[in-house]
Amino acid sequence: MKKLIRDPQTVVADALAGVAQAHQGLLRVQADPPVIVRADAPLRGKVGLVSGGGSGHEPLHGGFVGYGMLDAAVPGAVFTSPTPDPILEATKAVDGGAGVLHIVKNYTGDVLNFETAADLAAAEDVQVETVVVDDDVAVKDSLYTAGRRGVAGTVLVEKIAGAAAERGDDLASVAAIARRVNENVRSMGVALTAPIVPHAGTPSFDISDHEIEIGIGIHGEPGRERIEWEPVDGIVRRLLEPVLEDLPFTSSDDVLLFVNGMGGTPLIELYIVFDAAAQLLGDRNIHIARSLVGSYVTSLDMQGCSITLLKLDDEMKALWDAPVQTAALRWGR
Amino acid sequence: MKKLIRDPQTVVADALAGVAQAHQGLLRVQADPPVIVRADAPLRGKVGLVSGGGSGHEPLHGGFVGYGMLDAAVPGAVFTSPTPDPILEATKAVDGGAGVLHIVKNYTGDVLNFETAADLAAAEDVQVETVVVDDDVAVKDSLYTAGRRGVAGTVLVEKIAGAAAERGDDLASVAAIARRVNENVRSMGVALTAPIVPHAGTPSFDISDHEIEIGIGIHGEPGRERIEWEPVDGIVRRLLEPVLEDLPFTSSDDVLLFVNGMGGTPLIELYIVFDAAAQLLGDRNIHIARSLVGSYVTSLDMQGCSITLLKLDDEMKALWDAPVQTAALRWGR
Amino acid sequence: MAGLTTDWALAWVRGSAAVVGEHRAELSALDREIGDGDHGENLDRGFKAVLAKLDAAPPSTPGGVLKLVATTLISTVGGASGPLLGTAYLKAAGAVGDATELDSAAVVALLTAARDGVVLRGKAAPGDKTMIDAWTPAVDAAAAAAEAGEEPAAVLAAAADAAEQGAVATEPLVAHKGRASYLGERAIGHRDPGAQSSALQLRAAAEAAA
Amino acid sequence: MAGLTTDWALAWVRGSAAVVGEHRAELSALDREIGDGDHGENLDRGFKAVLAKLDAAPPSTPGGVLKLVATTLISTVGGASGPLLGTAYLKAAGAVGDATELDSAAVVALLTAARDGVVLRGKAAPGDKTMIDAWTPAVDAAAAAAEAGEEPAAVLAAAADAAEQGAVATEPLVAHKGRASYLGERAIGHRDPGAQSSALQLRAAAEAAA
Ligand SMILES: Nc1ncnc2c1ncn2[C@@H]1O[C@H](COP(=O)(O)OP(=O)(O)O)[C@@H](O)[C@H]1O
Ligand SMILES: Nc1ncnc2c1ncn2[C@@H]1O[C@H](COP(=O)(O)OP(=O)(O)O)[C@@H](O)[C@H]1O
Ligand SMILES: [Mg+2]
Ligand SMILES: [Mg+2]
Ligand SMILES: [Mg+2]
Ligand SMILES: [Mg+2]
Repeated sequence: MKKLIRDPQTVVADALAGVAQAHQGLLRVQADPPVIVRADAPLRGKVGLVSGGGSGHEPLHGGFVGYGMLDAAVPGAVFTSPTPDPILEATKAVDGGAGVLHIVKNYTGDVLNFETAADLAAAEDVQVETVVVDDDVAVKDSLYTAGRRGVAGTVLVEKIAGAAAERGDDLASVAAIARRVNENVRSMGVALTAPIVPHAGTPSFDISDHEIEIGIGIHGEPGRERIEWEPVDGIVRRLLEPVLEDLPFTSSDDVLLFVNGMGGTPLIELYIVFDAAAQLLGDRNIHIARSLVGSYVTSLDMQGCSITLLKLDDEMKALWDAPVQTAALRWGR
Repeated sequence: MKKLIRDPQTVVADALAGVAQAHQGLLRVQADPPVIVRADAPLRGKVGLVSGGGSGHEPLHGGFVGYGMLDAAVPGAVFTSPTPDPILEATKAVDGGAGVLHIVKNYTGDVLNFETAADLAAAEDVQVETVVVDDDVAVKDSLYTAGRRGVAGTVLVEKIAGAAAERGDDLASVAAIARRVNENVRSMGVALTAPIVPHAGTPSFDISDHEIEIGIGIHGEPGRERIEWEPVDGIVRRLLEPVLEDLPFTSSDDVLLFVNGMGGTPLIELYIVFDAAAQLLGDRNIHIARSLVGSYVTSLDMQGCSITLLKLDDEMKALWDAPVQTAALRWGR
Repeated sequence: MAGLTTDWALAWVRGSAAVVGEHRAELSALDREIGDGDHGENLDRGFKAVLAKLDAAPPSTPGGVLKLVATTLISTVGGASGPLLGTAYLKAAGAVGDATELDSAAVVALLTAARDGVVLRGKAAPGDKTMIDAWTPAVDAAAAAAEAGEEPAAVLAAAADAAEQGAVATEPLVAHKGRASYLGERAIGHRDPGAQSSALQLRAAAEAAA
Repeated sequence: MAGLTTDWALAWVRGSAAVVGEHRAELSALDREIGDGDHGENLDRGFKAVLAKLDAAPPSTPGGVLKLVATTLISTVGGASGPLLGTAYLKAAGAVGDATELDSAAVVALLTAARDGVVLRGKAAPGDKTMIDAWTPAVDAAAAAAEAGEEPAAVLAAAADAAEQGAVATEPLVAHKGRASYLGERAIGHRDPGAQSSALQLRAAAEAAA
């Protein structure tokens, strides 16, 4: 295994040290337990937003801490949800008296650890609401699964809820808009290669030079189906159609189209995916009102992408456009 | 070869179509010949900035077109400098009467094609100045080479010169500050893997699972030296020491540290590189006054990174901090 | 008949730590097939932390040992298995209370509480291809052995045997909980890593008593 | 003795286009060793565009053909070879002017102007491991053949032979211009792609005259 790392055991700590150095003034980074907090937190009277999860998805979540988005991020070990202690610590660090919203991607581990932290926070009189993001249509949401996974849609939830908190909404309202975003966002991903987890040193799954894996998650989990590689339009159709049908998105909807890279795929390919997706949406008279292209929710060095659609209403558009100042997403400030 | 593409022959055109869709309002994208122009160009009385080069380095240069940075970008075929025609077209499209600065990475092809375009522009009474960026210390600048290559430092030249143009500097002044940045910036890169050029379909060089290539360029050219993989601190020392010695950077200098990903390397590793570099700079009492971390000057899907140092003066700091609004770099607006 | 003491509890935990360390790569490899490849790493990190705490301040009752394991796993493992196994040990600690010696009935109560703790948090049923599929047969076998008048060591041995069979029996299953549930039919043919690691811990419990 | 006509020039260019197309992958592979792997792709794109233009409006003089090749290569090839070869053809066109038949002296003038054009733009000297190392021996051999009273076809054959030898002779060299110069000693043992493609074009010129 060749990686730009010091030691598989210190990957998260070393990257956090880099984050701290690179974003002084914007962030406070605490090493043990690892927590990334907005430099000016807690903000009196503002609802605090905390998210977190396993590392290996950078810039998620630390790259979204700052004005107009998250107040704190809690990075776990690579692909492993954080434990309750740092979540509790982050929650207390950002509580400005207006309560704290936990934004949790729907994985058993994340849900359970945030749940425990929320219980502990309540015991210390911090009001916590939790929104679980589950946008991945590759997984059927049924009694017989752990439910849909939270993937790239999480960024949209964090941005829009963060803007609501920044404009002064109360905890119930911020939670409500976060849930509304989650209810209107759907994603699906494809992998061309498997990620190499540092402590494992070998790819998380074997895949040949001419196969791709459809419906993958962001942890090197195998997907729903393996097929022969095909040109981008076919791949995009396989991702976008289940997304479109699930909500469903229909003619004359205004959407945010988010093409997300998985870490090892360069931007030039993401723009090609964007073009292919835009063509399919155009065919259905769905209007791309906002867009995002880049590697924001990654799976280490995996090659591939996900496509996320969010059905926008006017309030979501305004909150999306509102100023944001984080390491990874920044405009208007 | 597995890539998210339609056809190796249409990679650049398809990606441009995606850029056009994703950044409506910010950019005008012309397909034939391919040129990306700032939506509000030409700006009366403002010096126009044009850069360009082979494709495959996204977001360079198209991602840096917008307020406070480039007025136009000219993408060539993958890894091949553009021909004079589109450069001329871009030059005329952004000339607001105050002349146009060509920012050219130092490769024989880029220099010759921009030279021809500048001659043609002069024949049409557009005043053109050219700044050639050559920040890569892996290549000796001597009579016996094509000179140092232009690599990641180009982004810093474009940002700072772009801010100078935006505040109203005249052509000579914008060219002068661009040259001053170039004189104070140095870079060096490492590859863990080779890029796969779409039309070739195979890696540009063979490299084993435990070797890395030091001193590479951004076109899949082999580097100066191949060594066994080693932990990040050793790799960073091999990149940073030649950079430090070349200018030289010395104790109590204020610098901008830019850790750039090559396209296939995830952000988590870039932050680890940043940490390692910051430690080395700290040891030498060199102060990181500004920083940039991300994949901005890529080499398709190559894994690896480059480290760029710019010695800052107060004017460069102010111009770096000035508002910028492009697809890939955005703050203050 | 002598009941199981704090020494047994300490030996169990040290045994679990040793066996998880030995099988770390194997557990992660199982998790790579149908999950995200970190299960061995997660548990190993947790049990190493447990050992460090045990050495620092060894508790004086079996319940104290179990509580220390619980809190340490919860605060160091993360993922799904951290809170689930942590809750198992926490409820087990609650079940044995301040007792200094555990008879067969107490061992059954311990195991039952542990299993119920996992169900409480994870809501999995038998056959969902989770660690429950090791714990539930273990509890049943332990109860039957205790009923039959077996000593604690034999009760635990029966539990360990049943847990191992339970882990093997997860192989043909489709998963309904945890990450493996994302895979649908593709999970068939792979053993659940959490069931496997639970069987290892129960075997360690039996060997500590033997 | 009959001089070379427009038909020869057209046949040359079509021959170059064919041979560049055939050797596209090979030229890019040479470029992959010591450059960036696009040389075959670049020239093929250029000569394909030349063919399209030739078909649309075939010029009526050898100079007209050469000028069309020049402007088309400049506007479609890009990279280093586009402006360099483009200038070569442009200067060659200038050297033959409006002539409708080229004798041996004119052929030598054509080749000399082409070579000088490359030097003017690229500033390479012989031995720098560039296309100059094919063009310069070609010019010298052509001049010697013309001096010896050979016909244009023989002059071109001599040029092509010398260019091929020149291309082979780049193999042991360290490069001082172009991308290969970044490699230092690592360029040794590899043939320069531009020298190779130049030799292919000169062979096409000779065959068109044969
Ligand atoms: N809802 C659940 N109930 C019981 N056990 C579960 C549940 N979800 C997951 N598990 C167990 O957790 C194991 C995975 O643990 P681990 O890999 O450490 O966590 P993660 O899945 O978060 O990576 C699975 O093999 C399974 O036995
Ligand atoms: N300064 C120069 N003078 C003459 N020929 C040169 C010079 N620089 C490069 N070349 C030629 O150009 C060839 C490379 O062309 P090509 O691969 O198409 O362009 P690029 O190097 O821009 O990718 C080299 O093999 C060499 O023969
Ligand atoms: Mg995990
Ligand atoms: Mg090239
Ligand atoms: Mg796991
Ligand atoms: Mg080349």
